[in-house]
Amino acid sequence: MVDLPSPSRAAAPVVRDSAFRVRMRRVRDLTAQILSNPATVIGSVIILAMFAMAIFAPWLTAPNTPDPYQMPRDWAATRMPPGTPGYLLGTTNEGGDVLYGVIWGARMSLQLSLVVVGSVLVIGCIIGSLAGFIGGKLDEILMRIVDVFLSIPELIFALAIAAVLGPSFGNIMFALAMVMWVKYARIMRARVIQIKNSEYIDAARIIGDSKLNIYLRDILPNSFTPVMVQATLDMGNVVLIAATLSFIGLGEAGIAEWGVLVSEGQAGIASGRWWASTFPGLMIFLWGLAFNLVGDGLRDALDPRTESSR
Amino acid sequence: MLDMTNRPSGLANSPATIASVRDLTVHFPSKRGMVHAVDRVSFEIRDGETLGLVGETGCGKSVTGRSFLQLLPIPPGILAQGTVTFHPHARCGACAGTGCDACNSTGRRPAACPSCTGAGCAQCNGSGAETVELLRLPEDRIRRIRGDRIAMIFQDPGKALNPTLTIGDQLSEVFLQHRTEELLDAAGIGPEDRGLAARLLGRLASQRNGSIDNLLLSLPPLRGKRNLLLDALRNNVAAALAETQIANPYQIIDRYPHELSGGMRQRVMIAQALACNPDLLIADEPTTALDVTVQARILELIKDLQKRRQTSVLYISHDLSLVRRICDRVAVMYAGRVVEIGRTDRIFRNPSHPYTRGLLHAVPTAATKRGQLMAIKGTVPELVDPPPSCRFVGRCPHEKALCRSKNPELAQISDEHSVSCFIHDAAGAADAPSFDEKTQ
Amino acid sequence: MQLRDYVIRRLLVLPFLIIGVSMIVFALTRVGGSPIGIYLSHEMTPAQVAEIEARFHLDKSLPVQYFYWARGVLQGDFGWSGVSVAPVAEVFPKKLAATLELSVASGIVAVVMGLWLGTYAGARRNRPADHITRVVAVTGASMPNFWLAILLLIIFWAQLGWMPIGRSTPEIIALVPTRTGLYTIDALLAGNLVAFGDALWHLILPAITLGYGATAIIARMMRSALVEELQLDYVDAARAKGLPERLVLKKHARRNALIPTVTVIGLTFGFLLQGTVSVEIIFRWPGIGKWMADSVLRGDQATLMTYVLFTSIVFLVLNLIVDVIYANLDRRVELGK
Amino acid sequence: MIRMERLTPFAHSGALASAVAALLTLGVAVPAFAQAAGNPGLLVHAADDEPSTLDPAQVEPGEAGETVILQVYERLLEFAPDSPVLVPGLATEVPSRDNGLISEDGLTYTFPIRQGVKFHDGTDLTAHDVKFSWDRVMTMALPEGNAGILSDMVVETAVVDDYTFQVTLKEVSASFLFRAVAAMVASVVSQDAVEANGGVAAGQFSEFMSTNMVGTGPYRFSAWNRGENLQLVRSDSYWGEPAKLDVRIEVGGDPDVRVLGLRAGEYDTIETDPSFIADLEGADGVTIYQEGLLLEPLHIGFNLNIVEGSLPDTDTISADFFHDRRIRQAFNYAFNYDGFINGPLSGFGEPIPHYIPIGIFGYDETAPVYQQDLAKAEALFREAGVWDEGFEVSVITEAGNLFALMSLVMKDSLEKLNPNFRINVLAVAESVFDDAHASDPIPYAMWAKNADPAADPDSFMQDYVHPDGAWGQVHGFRNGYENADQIAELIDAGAIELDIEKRAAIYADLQRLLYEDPMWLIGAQEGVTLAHRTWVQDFQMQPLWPRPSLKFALLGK
Repeated sequence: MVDLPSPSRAAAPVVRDSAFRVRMRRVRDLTAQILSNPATVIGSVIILAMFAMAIFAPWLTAPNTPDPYQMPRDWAATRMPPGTPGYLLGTTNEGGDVLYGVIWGARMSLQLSLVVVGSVLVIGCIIGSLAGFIGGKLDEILMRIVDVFLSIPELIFALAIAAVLGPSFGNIMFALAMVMWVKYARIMRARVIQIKNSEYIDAARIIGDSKLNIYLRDILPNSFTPVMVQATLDMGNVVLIAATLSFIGLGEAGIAEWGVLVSEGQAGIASGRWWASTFPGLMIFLWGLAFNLVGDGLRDALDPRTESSR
Repeated sequence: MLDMTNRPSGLANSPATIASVRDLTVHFPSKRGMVHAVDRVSFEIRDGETLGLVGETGCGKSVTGRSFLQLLPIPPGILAQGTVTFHPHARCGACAGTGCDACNSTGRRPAACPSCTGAGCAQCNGSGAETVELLRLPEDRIRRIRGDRIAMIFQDPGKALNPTLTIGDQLSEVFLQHRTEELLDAAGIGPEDRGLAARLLGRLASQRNGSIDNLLLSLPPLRGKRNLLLDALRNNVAAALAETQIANPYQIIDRYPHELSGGMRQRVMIAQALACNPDLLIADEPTTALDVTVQARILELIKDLQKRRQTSVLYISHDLSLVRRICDRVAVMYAGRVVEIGRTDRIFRNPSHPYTRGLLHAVPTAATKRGQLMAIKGTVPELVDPPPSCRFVGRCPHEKALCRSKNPELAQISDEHSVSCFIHDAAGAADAPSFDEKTQ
Repeated sequence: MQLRDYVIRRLLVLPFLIIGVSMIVFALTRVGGSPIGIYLSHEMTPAQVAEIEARFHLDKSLPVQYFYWARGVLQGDFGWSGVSVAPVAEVFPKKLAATLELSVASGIVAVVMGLWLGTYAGARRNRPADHITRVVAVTGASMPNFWLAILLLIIFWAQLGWMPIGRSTPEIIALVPTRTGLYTIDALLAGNLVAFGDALWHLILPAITLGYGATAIIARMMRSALVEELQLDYVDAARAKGLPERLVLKKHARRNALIPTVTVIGLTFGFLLQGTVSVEIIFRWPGIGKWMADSVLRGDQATLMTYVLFTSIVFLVLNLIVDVIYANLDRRVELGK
Repeated sequence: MIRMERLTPFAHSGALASAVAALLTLGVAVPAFAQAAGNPGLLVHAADDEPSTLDPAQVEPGEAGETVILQVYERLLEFAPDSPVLVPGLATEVPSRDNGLISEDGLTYTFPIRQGVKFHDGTDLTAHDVKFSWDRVMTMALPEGNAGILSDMVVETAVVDDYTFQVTLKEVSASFLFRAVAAMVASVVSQDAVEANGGVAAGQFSEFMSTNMVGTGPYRFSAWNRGENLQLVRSDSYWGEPAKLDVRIEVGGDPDVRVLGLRAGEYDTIETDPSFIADLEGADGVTIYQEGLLLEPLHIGFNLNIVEGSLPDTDTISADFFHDRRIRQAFNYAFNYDGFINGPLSGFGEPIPHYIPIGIFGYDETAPVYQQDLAKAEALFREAGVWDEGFEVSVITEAGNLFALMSLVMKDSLEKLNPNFRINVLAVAESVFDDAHASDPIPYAMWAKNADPAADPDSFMQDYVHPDGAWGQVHGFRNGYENADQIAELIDAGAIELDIEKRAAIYADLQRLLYEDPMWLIGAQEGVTLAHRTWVQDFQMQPLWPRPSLKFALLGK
């Protein structure tokens, strides 16, 4: 322990009126702290690039008609190596343009991770915070359900669900959401209970705030930190798990999704056709890496115990 | 003025100081610049005295205290300049450690300088006592001083004790590090022995034993000796605990820290610190984390042990009343600097730095009337690349332009009392501040 | 709460959790349709289909089917594996031994490497070694293991020809009597060093692939736990006692940093078990992971159910073990909270 | 030879590997390893699938078990190594009218049984075993097996004497010898072995027979490590030309792993799609065998028997969509045949007429074959009135194989033709597909797969064309054929016409009729392709043998 001088300790006491300002300042500090970590910056840059690629996909490559999420297949130009005119990154076994897959795959991955993480965030937070806040029987029942869900390994569970539903991109999203919400419910519940028992909630209670008010104004806004870190990490993880499911054979045939492309392209690696799965594989790796880097940075920044920025 | 009455015979010019800090400066890099956490701090600790180091959180007193044991957080910290010298003691030659007049019944006296064997030479500044530069001592040598010659008591015994080791395990380590030969002796192994048993037990007695050693030592031929050694160790630990008036020390040995009360834990810390009868004890806010009633008892204990052993103590605290009760002298630190130092009675009777005055006014006493407790206005300044000025600028009720442009040096204002303030040392400046004149 | 009481309470809850899991999985697999597909061929008449349906009680209601299944399980009958064309209970132990050997081997790789890397990096915080370790850790966490498996396979098997695939050389392992089902152990028991070397040689690549991700997780946890521990007072207190840095690290900081890491290690075994699915597919390791993948693709529900049930039980028991070890290591933990 | 040095790295893996290995094996194993290298007597074959059973009575046509059954059991008649010509097997002669072994009425077949043939358990083969084997299949009548092919035709089996076996048919059949006698289901098993191990029970599969084999073939079944390999060893008591190599069939690897393994020399022969074969061209020490065509046309079925509301929600077509001949024709004109053959099939395939594959009796090379003609397709779709509004339809197929690719080609073909056409390719798990494929009526409008191989045109006609045949009923061909009765009559006539020229003429007519009125979209007839190490000698393949179309006994090294 170093007794470093810290002027902020003597800052004006936090009062309710300035909650917004305090929060804004916290966000600002956090951003500054995150940006001071080169790994996090690299991660953020990759994420921005991926998002840009996803958003501007229709302008980067002409969308396939009628379905832009299908690989555009030129059956007369299968297995072209990278650098072939018109096919910068080569073509797949089916004559699909690998570059197209890489770009539109980013769009699919963005869609996948936003939909899955977004929905589990909402479901998990609602269930977890209610269980934690209300407690009692509801908590007991919900947590037993969560326990059961958590005792099935994540990938295996998702695999089973996706397998039962049949290979499609939507089913993979659904399976992932089914599996992942419990984690959020549990994290959220723990956090809510922790906050519920903190002094300032006691204070709010003594002041006579209504339960709903306490829940909405004091507990919820202050409980998101751990789930947000988890969500950031999971933005990467879902793409990884989805790719694994696709690899095992649950992907939708012919779509421009990285996992499917790796799965379909891996066969060619042995024959020297490394490009069809290398590029999409690299994208999966980068995507996961970026969110891991940022998630780690975020965790370090938010968790006062590991002040790794110093 | 140095007190020469305790001067041990045999040394040419025995110092009355056991350690002294000179111009200690420690910086910490931050995003906005260099934080001057400790800024040219100088003071000395006299043999056998208790020096109080007071100041508020973040003033650099802990960093200063830690510098004695090379426990400064470097990196990220940077030791910009300064020295910490230390004169270790050795067993008294006259009485072989049993205690005599020559060593003031402590059984120990300053160790002779190795280069002049006490005659006095350039190495020891003519003092004849061994002089060690603590800040630049190599790892293996500082290690032999830590816990043996200089020990430290930490602020929170709950944090400073390893939660997963028993009290006995943790206390044993001190003996294993510094009393290896005595332990081996108890097991019947002399310093000349070189056999397998001696080697294995030697490793055990200095914490260099591996799992194979443990296995071999648990087998019959070596087991007996090992047990003798472990028994001696256990007795040493229990004796150290008993010193701190812990009841049933043999039971405490097998307990884990969390099973003990805060006061008990601090007693364990003290026992650990005093186990090897150190010459200097750094007590870093040893009672802050404790209940008030326990505080008093721990304080008494430290005082008592200090009296009995004549150990010098650097007592770091933010609590002026505590310091007043226990210390012979007091150094007041503010924002990385010593602003006032002197005999306790003088400082408290005649606080001569505006900051010390402010502090004393901020302490409630029985005489303080309701509403009269004064707070010092403003906040501690940021110590990032500070300009040359008095650090109390901005909070000082008496500040003048001089204070903002120049750095006041610590200067003696009376016997055993030094202050760094232009009120006392204006050096002929025209606009010298004065206690009589309030600026705001 | 007493450790023993806690364990007993947890053990009492265990069956209910297992039943819960089995019901979820059972319901789930049946939602996707009848498992009959695996038993059908293209030329069957409706009467023949009905006959098969009756043979497997598939004409009954869902709860009744679950009852038949659960009764069978209690009697040691896990159903008929359509993929293996044999009773599940008969194939399972053999496949399990293969997976166990692989996951234990990769677990050893991961624990040894992870702890070492984590300690090394944590003790050298913010120095180059630390940064490199963090890169290894974060790539390990982001690298799809099927991807790594393919890359290793191409380099070390197809291109360099240094490493084999599969689990053993059949001609060599045939000489070793099966005792445990773990080829390395069996070979050692038989004193057949050639077979041992062969089994080990086959084990290396898949174990490394599988262990890499787990190594990353463990190293990351170990590093941050160690960094955290090293900031605590007791570390300085240990130094103040005069302990050499080596002992401060080994006896104090690392020991305590291991406590949270042990939790992660326990859960990592579950992670390894999951990872076996794709690694086994690629390295042709005849374990339950590959079996599971085949079953999923071919709709073999009996195998799927058994697998999910088994892994869930492993997960639950591992969690329990981890908690108990944790409580044993860290005396401060209050169980049941 | 088996490349042991590949499996055991010490021989040529370089110093590093050796050093590591030496450490690992404590320095003891190295010399032993070096000695163990090389195993010239073994053929390692990497198979696509693992058998689900080894029992001829239980095995499904085309299933991986047939690969093993072909090697270990024998049948009365066999196909020649490289053509669909029948040669004597356990029977010493191929029955014909000319040699008098087929009765005048064409109903009774007599098979003289080879003498001196021993089963692998040492017992002698007699006509009793043959009768037992045939009767066993028909008694068990396992739904997953192919018993119907015998029981549909056979009235009676009889042992005339120890070495003469006789079969009586229900009605005259031109294809009995090809379809039934040479089929895997008619393999001859040991009566003693079966009876000693559970015997025969109707409707019950035999546990013993599904995992054990006691046959008469050149190979003896030795071991089956599930998920890993099957091992066959040469039979030393074989009556014919003995096999040259022992065989290990590696199962369960991914296609790319097999390709890698072949390149690395770890495998001698591998089963692959044509799409992988192209990758192996030019590979060192690898020879690609590419002759002839598989007798299993790749086709997409049109369902004319759709139950209202049973289709996937996304489908917009009406239940009678495929009743319209013009739509079926339009699909046939729209399909990108060249793309499919040059892409997924890597050029190993041919477009063929409806519905007789090249190489089968009755194939007429002058018969019209569909070519992609987008103008005609558009015209026909316009005529049928679906062009402007468009439609959406799902095609179900197994994931990850040629059928899925064929479906994708169809999807692309139609969607390129008119963006209002949407084809959803449902590439599903094998069991899900099988489930759907085996339902009647099928809850999908289209599905993609291949035909079961057969050596006689009648098999194809009965199964895939006849309005009252297997698929004719399921798919409701009568709802679509312009003249269903005419087609039915022609097929029935062809089935019993023993005059070769007349029979050929019947099938030639049918091919023209079916071109006008197609019930399938035939993507292509897939080429026979197989890759093997160049050191494998005497390589021969047979388009009719079940995959891998290899008789290991013929191969040397």
